[in-house]
Amino acid sequence: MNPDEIQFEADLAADRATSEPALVVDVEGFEGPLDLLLALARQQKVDLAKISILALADQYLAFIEEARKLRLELAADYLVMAAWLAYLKSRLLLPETNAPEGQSAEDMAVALALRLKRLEAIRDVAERLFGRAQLDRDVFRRGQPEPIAHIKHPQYSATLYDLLSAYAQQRQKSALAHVRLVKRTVWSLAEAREALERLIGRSPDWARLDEFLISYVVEPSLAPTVFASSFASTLEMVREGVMEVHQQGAFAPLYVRKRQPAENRVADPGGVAAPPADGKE
Amino acid sequence: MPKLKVVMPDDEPDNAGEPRAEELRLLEAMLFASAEPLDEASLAERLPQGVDVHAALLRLQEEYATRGVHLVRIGGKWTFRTASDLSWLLSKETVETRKLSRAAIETLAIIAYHQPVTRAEIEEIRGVTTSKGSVDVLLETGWIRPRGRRKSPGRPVTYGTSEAFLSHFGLDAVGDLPGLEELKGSGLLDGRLPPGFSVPMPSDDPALHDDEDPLEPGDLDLGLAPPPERTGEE
Amino acid sequence: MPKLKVVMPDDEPDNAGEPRAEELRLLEAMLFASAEPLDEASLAERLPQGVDVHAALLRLQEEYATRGVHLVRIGGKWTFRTASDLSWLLSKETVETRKLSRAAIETLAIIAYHQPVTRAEIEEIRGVTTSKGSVDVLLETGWIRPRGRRKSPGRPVTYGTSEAFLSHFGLDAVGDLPGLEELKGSGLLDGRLPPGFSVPMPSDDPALHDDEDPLEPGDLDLGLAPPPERTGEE
Repeated sequence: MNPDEIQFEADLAADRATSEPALVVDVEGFEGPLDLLLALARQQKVDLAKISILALADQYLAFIEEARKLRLELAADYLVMAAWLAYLKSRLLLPETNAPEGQSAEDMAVALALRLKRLEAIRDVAERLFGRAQLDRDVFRRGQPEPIAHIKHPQYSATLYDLLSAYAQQRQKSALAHVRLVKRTVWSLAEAREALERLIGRSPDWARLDEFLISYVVEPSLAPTVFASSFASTLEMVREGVMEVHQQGAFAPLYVRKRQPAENRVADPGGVAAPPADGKE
Repeated sequence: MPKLKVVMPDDEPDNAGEPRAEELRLLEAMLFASAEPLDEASLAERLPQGVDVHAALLRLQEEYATRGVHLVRIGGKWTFRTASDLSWLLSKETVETRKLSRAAIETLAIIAYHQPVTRAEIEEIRGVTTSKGSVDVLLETGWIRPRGRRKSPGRPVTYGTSEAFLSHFGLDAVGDLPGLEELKGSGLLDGRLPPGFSVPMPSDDPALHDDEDPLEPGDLDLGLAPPPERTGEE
Repeated sequence: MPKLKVVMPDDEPDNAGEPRAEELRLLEAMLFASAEPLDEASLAERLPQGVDVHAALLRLQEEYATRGVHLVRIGGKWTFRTASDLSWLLSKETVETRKLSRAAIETLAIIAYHQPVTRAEIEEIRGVTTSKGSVDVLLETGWIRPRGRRKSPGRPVTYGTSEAFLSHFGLDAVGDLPGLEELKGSGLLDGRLPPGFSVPMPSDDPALHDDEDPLEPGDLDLGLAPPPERTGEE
């Protein structure tokens, strides 16, 4: 390889400065042995079909030799190609006696030329492709697209059965819920007893049950339940021996008081110590 | 392409004479590609010196006046817009079938049987707070309509069913909705009902009841797309 | 004004007699509004029945041929694009697009002209190991896509170009690639090269070739550079 050629390579290398990161087999800017071969072939300035593969092989081998002298680390690809070219060269120089197996040296040379041609062709069309007007660089699309609005019209579906069963269930559920609500208006026995305890605790004298009730009952409609609960509680408390109850006669008012010690059982409102009354309000 | 000018019938027979000015091409390319409306100053910057940008824009506007795309001025800036009579082209309408929620179906059923009925009354029957959404969805279906306002504190809106309701459910009249005995007979209601339980005889007679006032003019709009204040009103 | 047209055609001072058809307005409105190319079928959907969409589009294309905006067909779909001779006018605004490396440019060209093609086949043509980076960069541009897997040992992924590729380079179809005819004529496309290089013409037909298998679900994600976490997740 003469000095001119090395100069040429250096120029080319500068051309090849690309942003391709790692992994590219890069000998002075060449992308692999085929690329190098193509560059060398271009120096012959002839149609690739008419190229002298022999001369090309020589140039390649010389280049590799030079690179090795410079102790450039060559990727295996280059060395494999060098070995193959050396082999091809020897075959081309030797008279073709009997082809060992398969391809003749001529065929191999043609195949190599074709590969170079193919690479050159694809580079050419790549250049032409990128020479086209490109979108967002040379031509532009609509800057303010008016997108197609998607209007959804909901259509609801429900069957008469859905409607009726929903209604029936709903009504039934709330009807039962109402019954529970009514129960709430009842004065519980516990409530009645608590009220009675407070009442008899306050005075040792006889007190009229209905008078006492009146002060408790705000809502007239509650009177029956208050009366009933109180009466039931009274009986219970008498049975427990904490209270006495007295009634003059059937349908007469009921009197209650705290249970007195046995000795001073005096009838206050003019009665006798009353046995548990069975009168009703 | 000489027949570009469909615009001014007699005003300007300019096809024959002067060729279409280059600045019109430049303007239309810039206006087409720009992501925003452009003002005349920035357009002028890119045009050859001495071009009357304003006049050129007016001419371009005229050229496009009969087209599917118009050149319009918005806030003093120029841009192309689809002709407003063609806006329908830019929307796609699809029908989407949706199932009514359980709450909405219950609400609808109560409105059907108990109409005219207010939202508070629906809630009382359902025993649950009826979300505003249910009523809105039902209004959207077109199956219910606001009828009037109840003559009671707060004057709540009363709802009833519409003709669309009858037609969707294949009813001749709301009176055809099954009554208590029929509901029991079909097993939809069971026997464990408290005494006095009744199912009303529904009627969608549009005539207002004695306890209803007519809706005010604004009510219908409100009913169909009610602003949030309305909730408070009821 | 349309009423008169029917009765007395010559009454109209509309240029050459024939009024500008309404479908041209409709077409230009739709095409103008959209940033993406639209196919004839979707355009036809919105036009009155019986309109010859193709003929109308050709007419519209002609009308716009001298304008600053052209109607072009890209990948079989129609779109308006600024006239390419006006790129100087608009390029000021554009951000410099990332320059592709020489290796990526060559790789793209090989994929475009030889598709469907595997990485090994690309390497065969380039005579060098193609870094994964080139393919990744191209996948990122959206111009290439993994198509399937070649039915050969190792089942390598085959690559082809996408619609975005056509759109970017303003091609109606891969058959319009520059220099394709010459390449074909010189026999450089049909390689007597390794088996698998048997496709005489590039084709981006999404239908898989006989020697292609479909991609598996995971392939696409991997090919399109998913966030690393996702890969782990699956």
